[in-house]
Amino acid sequence: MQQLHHLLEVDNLSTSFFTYAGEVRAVSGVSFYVDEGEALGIVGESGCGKSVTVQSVMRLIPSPPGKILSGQIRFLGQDLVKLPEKQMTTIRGKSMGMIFQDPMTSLNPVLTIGRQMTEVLQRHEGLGKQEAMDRAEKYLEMVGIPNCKRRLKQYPHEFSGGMRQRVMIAMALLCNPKLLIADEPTTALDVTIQAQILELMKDLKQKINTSIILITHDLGVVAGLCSRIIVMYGGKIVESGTVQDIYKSPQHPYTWGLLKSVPRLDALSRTKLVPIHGTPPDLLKPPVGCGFTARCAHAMKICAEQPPGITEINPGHQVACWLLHPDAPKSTFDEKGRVG
Amino acid sequence: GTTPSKEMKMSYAPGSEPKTLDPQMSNGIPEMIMEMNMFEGLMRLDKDSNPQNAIADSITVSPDGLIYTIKLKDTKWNNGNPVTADDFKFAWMHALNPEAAAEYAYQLFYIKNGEAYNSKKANAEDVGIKVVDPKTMEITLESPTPYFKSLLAFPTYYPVNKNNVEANPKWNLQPETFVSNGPFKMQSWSHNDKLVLVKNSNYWDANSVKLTELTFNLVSDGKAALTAYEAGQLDGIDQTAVPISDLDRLRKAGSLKTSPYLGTYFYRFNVTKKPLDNTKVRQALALAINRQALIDNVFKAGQTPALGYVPGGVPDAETGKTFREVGGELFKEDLTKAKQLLAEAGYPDGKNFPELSILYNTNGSHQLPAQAIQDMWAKNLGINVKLVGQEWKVYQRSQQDLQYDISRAGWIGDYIDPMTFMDMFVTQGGNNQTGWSNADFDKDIETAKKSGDQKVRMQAMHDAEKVLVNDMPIMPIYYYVNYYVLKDNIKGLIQLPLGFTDFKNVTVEK
Amino acid sequence: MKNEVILEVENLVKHFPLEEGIFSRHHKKVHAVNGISFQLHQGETLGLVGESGCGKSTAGRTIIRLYEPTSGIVKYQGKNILSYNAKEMLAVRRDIQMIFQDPYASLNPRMTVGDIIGEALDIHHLARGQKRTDRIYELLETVGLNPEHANRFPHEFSGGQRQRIGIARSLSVNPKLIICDEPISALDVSIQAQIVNMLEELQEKLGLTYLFIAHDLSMVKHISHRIAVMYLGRIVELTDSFTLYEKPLHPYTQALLSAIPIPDPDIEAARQRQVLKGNVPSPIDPPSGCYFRTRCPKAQEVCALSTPELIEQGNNHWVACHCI
Amino acid sequence: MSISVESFSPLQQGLKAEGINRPSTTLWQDAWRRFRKNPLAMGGLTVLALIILFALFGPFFSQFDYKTNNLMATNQYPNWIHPFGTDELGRDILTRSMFGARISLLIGFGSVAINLTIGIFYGGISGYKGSWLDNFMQRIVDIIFSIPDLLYVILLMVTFGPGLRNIFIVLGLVNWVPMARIVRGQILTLREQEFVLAARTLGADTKRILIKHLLPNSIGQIIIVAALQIPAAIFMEAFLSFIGLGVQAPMVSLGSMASDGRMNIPSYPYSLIFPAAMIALLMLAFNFVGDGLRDAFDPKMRK
Amino acid sequence: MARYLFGRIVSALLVVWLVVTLTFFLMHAIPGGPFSSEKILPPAIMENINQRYHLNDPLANQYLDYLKNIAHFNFGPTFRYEGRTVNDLFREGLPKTIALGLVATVLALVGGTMMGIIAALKQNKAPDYIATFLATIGVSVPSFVLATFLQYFVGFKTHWFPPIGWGEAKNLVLPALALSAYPIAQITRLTRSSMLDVLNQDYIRTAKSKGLPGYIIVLRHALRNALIPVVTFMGPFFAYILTGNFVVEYVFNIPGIGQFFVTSIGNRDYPVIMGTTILFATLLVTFNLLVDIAYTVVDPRIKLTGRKGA
Ligand SMILES: Nc1ncnc2c1ncn2[C@@H]1O[C@H](COP(=O)(O)OP(=O)(O)OP(=O)(O)O)[C@@H](O)[C@H]1O
Ligand SMILES: Nc1ncnc2c1ncn2[C@@H]1O[C@H](COP(=O)(O)OP(=O)(O)OP(=O)(O)O)[C@@H](O)[C@H]1O
Ligand SMILES: [Mg+2]
Ligand SMILES: [Mg+2]
Repeated sequence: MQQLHHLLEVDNLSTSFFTYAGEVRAVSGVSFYVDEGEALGIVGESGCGKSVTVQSVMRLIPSPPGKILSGQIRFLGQDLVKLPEKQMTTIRGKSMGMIFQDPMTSLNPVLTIGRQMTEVLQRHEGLGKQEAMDRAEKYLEMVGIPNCKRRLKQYPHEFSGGMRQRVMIAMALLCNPKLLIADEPTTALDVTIQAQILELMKDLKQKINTSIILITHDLGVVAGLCSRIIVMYGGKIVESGTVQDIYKSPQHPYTWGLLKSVPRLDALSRTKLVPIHGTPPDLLKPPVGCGFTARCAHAMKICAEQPPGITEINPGHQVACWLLHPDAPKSTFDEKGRVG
Repeated sequence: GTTPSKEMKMSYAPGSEPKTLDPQMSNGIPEMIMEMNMFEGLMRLDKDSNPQNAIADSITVSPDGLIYTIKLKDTKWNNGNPVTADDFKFAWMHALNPEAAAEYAYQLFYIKNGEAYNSKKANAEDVGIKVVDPKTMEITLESPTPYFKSLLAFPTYYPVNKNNVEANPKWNLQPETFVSNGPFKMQSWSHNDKLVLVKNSNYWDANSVKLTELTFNLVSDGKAALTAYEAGQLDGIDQTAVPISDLDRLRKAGSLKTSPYLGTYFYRFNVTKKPLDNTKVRQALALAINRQALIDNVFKAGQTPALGYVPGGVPDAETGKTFREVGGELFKEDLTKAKQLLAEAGYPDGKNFPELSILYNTNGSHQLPAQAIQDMWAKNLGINVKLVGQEWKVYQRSQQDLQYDISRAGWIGDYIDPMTFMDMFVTQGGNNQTGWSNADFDKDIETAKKSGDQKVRMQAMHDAEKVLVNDMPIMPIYYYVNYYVLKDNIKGLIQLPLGFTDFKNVTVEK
Repeated sequence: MKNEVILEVENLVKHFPLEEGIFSRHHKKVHAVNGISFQLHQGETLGLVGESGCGKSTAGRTIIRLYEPTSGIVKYQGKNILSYNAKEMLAVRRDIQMIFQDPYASLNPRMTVGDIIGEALDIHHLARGQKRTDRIYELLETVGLNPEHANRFPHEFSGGQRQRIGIARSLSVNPKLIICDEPISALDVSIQAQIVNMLEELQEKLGLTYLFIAHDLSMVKHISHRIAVMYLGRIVELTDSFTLYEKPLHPYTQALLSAIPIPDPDIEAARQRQVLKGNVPSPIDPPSGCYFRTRCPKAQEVCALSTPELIEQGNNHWVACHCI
Repeated sequence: MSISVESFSPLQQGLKAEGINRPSTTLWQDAWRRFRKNPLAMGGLTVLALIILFALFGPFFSQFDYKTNNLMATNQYPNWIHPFGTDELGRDILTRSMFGARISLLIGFGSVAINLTIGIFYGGISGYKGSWLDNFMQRIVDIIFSIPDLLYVILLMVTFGPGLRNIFIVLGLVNWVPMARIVRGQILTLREQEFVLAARTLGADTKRILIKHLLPNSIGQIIIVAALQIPAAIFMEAFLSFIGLGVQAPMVSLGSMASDGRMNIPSYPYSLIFPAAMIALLMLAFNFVGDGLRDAFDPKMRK
Repeated sequence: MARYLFGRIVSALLVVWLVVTLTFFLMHAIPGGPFSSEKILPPAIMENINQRYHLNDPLANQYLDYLKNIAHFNFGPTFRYEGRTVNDLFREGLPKTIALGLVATVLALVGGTMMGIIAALKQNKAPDYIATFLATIGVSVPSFVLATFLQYFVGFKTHWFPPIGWGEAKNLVLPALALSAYPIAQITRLTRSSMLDVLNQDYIRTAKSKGLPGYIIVLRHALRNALIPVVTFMGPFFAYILTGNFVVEYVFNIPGIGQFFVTSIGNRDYPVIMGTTILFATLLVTFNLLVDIAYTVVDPRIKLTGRKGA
């Protein structure tokens, strides 16, 4: 079963935004863990709460309007939810690094790359200016940026998108963090550049053995890098398990949808795609039962009435779906998935 | 010399930055106030405006009144040079020199060939100024001018130090080269800010001068000047700068002072325009306003209602009486008569009266009185007029071109004689600006100008004034008073009816 | 099953002048499209893929004369429409339509959905009054929307719904050819299939021809009969979709294919990825010769010297590469 | 807890026509909704409405008018009959403030109407036509922009002479430049928007595109700029009054009242304070409304 | 860069030339000449004056002469102040105007940005409300009213500062306050909103994720970006400081050149009108150029090559 001490353990996390229109329940009751040296993938469509989840972990939720309502985030033996901001700053950047989705806006346009990199080292490792520069140079080289000495003196706008994302990665890794969180690091990039970044991350993972949380909405991206996957929908986790579990025997209709609604490059014939109809639930007024009910081809009465409990199919493979209730009619990925 | 223990200083706001302090080139009241205290002419006006010998030691006038022989006292410029007849001639010829283009050159046109030289019709040698010896000069006039002695006190007639001016063409711009012969000399001049004068120990009458330092604060905004006065930054403000709205309060506080002033405030009618070409209309308008109410509520400085044209303060032929006292009131305010006149002119109760407009200049407080008069005409005669405010220069142009119906005006005397008011209304006179022309009036003025006999002159001018006021090309409103604020501990300040302020005899009490 | 050619593009070039100050004389240009040629057959779908900025949209827009081309010919039903005047063009506009990429920017936020769909009916005087309303309802139903929504404003709809409104708008004139400019790339994965399926159904039902522009090769492969791969304003490979996947000839196509992740851990683990170095060069001053040579693993000297022509390499498989 | 088997029967749900989550609102309603949530903006709007009512209808309830003198009641301190006091001609300052506000508002709205017209035309043509024409027109705008406007307002006012009509003209002539810039910028970005391209593929002509697509979408920005230009014009008229080039007496504007009142501050402070307070209130109101509009129309806020 | 500067200078000269031309003809279109006065001068004297100042020459000649003179930085004699030249007036007045402008600028920049930053950091808390309130007051009261209030209530009533005058440091306080109130307000508002904007940017989140303490994030990461819009405001700001001088110098009787502009129009002192207009236009054009250069310092993304952004 579970290890006793995970690197990161999130327990029943709920985060909401209190906006003019009302409370947006971006994340409700999410629990997961990350072990040392492991890569965890979080997938789900836009707005399902992936970013909010990891930003809660980093305590980067803009507040107001955001607020962590409940839950525990245990990291290196501390509960981050209760940690004062001051101590939190000693964890961020040092033990946890983060990469964001849009490399174009994530670097400060008016500071040189060198300055932005060295300030992390000066803050957390107390390095001198020159030492910090040397270290920054070393890391830039590691992420495959040529001419790093000169590059350190340049501003972000002098870099292409892919390069900036490399800089972001280098910057997040500078203090050898235990955990690297990558929030859709390749979404804004072209496929060829995405391939470069993914290769780099794979490479780094082997080299420096950090744990990684990789967020994406493209199931393909995580398949090669991660060992476990979490599927989120409407602010909740609907299914989690190893890559094999998720890709080979998915149990939740939403996961089926994700897999069936995109064509595979290696598909041998033109099979019709299976779309997921409708739109994701409005997190301002989350539905009572299962969030997916309205879009689910297998929806049952109970789905609209009560949220499903978690069923553990086999160790580590958990699903929140009424279909797995013993009384429910049996539907499986292959046969049902194909029907509209 | 004064001992430091008896230092007397004061500051005064005469108005804005002077255009120049070259006496021959200046033409505005503020600069003349400054010059009057730094220079001394042949004559100086005493507190009753009578000319007294100053640099002149004696003056003899030929029986025909045309030749003035003047002996000079032994006096010095503040640089130690003696003041000579040459200095006077040099200064006056400069004023008349067409190339210098002095605006007040006409003040010297009484001198023979002065006008001709200025308009390049005669040579410099022809001008009737002769230096007999360094201390004697002989002046020939064009025609007898009984008030010539008082003219000699006017700034245009001040001398300048010839040697100094020739050595420093820009002599009047900085204290180092500013050589003067009056009670005070220039100490420093910070433009638009302040002009500091100190006592001139080389002044011939230095013993009567008690003030050791006189600062002129050059403030263009009257509001600011008054605030500074009330905050104790200033000891006095000249009338051009005292805001009307504060008069009541200042009077109550006792700091407002008044003195006679040689000026009349009036409205011009454009007699070339219907219906103002009708004398009855003009009379009706003039009779239908309440001058006293205007003075009490709008002008506020205790001016006198003008029921004639020439203001008080100008002596008549009979000694001891003023021209105004002899002339008396020439019309009466009379509402019934005004209505009747208007009806006779074809506008009973103001019916069908075309909408005229009152033109005024926007700088200065002319808008309020215009509004009050507008309101009086509306209430009393049932006629509507509009107001047109124009920026100063535009307003002047409109007046000259007769591009107006009714226009606000004022006239300040240049010298102390009725003529300074009267001759402007001769046919085609440059300052007439009403389109009005009257042969009788012209003849009377002609008579007065030709004669050297005060009796004849005054009579002719009284006749002329009657013609003018009866015909009403202008509507007199009030005679000016000079009002200013001054701290009570300042004594001996002389406010002359021509608008000049003399600090020569000022003392400051502790 | 060779249908007749409906659209023929020959050597189409579009350069954008770079705006500079009034004092600089040398006007630089963006070489957005640099001489592309292809044919479209009645009823087929031609996919146009390539990385961002390679000129796909420009090509599409130039074809329907949203941009005036720098040079080249676009023949629609055999006639060069680039020489048409405004009036003649108006007729062509009924036959060639376009679907846009951004479902948020492509609908006028100040118009109701009904007016957006009905605009073409007004312009071409196709229907009025009740008929117009009926037609709008019909179109809404065709794209799976509720006719009652005709009076709503675009921002009330979700991305997928908006995209369908855009489709309804282009269908309103009964076009024969639709240029789809990345109609799905701004949508969520789960929504993309809705649109793709709908486009396929419409093609079947109405016999439409598509020029389908996208950067997602797997989706293009799914929907297209033939695929043209673009790189920096040029077509580098053009063939039918299965051949392209099975037997890519151009090194760029090969790299592109290998870069696409496949949602299967076993395949991913076994895959030997061929990662391209560096970035796409700037279209302002592209490299000489073959544009791809700066990133090409097989580049030779000749690649810098001359531009490779698009040459047929066996059955309808066109490639522009010196190294084959 | 046991669950009945019943519960596991399939849920009948229609999948054909899709629902909409969002409430039906036009963009205006949407902006208005956001505007209403902004207390400062609403406060500004209320004050503005009150001032407009005060200016338009106030005089009907006043027994005084703004120009009739009453020399029996000059310079009265505020009292029950004259809540704001009277001026040096005995006129009721409250009534004059109403008229003054009327004229000031007229100047604000009038001059903005003029610069709006010029600005939309100029900016519209420049932005839509583009290329050399745009370049040329922008050069002109740049040049006018780099001349301090106050300098030109003064020179032009002296040339044209004071008066309400000339104030309109001059302020309109000077202030159209920022408006034209905004309009051009809007048109320039909108012109490349996909919905405009879509209209062009459908065959819409220039006129239709301008009227149906470009202008309606620029309206928000135009309104925001106009809302901020109105108080600027009122301000500028006050400045002109200060240097004697404002409206012609007996007509009053708040600016001319304040400028006259300035002279009275030690003796009759109320004659400055009331009109100045009215101006300030008007400015505040317009500024809050303008800021509120900016937030309400701001595309960043919408999702 | 050099090429860009050259281009900018050429177009700046073009602007100045246009200003000269426009002002010249506009000014001559204004009715009334420099030497008309209430008392009409005899025609001969008028003639002398016109000759002395070349006022009777054809307008085109006057224009060309003028252009020639200003090419040598000679703005001619003033018509009003006998014997003095426009250059003299500038020499005396400009240092004072600049001193006042400088104090006001510093006040506005420092005060405005500080208030803006504090307001943004304490959004929707008391300091924010206070700063916003002050800022709104600043844009709501006409400068002549504010100057009068300051002069009367602060200068006169409290005797803290002299109501008028020049020369001592304390003389500068009230005028500088009156002059800078509006820009302080504008800069406060600008800084506040751009600071709020910047604080929501991704790179601020990045900085936080690096574990930097709050003050470094604000000072190093947010401030400089937040100041970019403030730099944009500098052009209009300088224009305001220049023209705002008219009022403030008048009310506080400061012997700078701001006063001259208004009075010279009244006096039809053509050379002074021209001189001040050209001076102001030149200063403004120069400031705008400097502002554009300042951009590149604040924002490395902007290169001085093309035109600045749309
Ligand atoms: N600052 C905020 N204020 C209000 N609501 C917010 C805020 N940030 C996020 N949300 C809401 O929280 C929900 C989850 O957002 P989140 O950013 O975690 O989605 P995501 O899964 O990361 O999506 P994407 O793939 O688009 O990045 C969304 O419904 C979003 O609207
Ligand atoms: N109107 C324009 N003016 C100037 N340059 C343009 C214009 N439109 C496009 N470009 C440039 O032309 C090149 C090709 O752009 P285009 O939009 O056609 O690419 P794309 O392949 O559609 O990219 P994407 O996948 O991002 O949509 C780009 O470098 C772009 O910057
Ligand atoms: Mg996200
Ligand atoms: Mg595109």
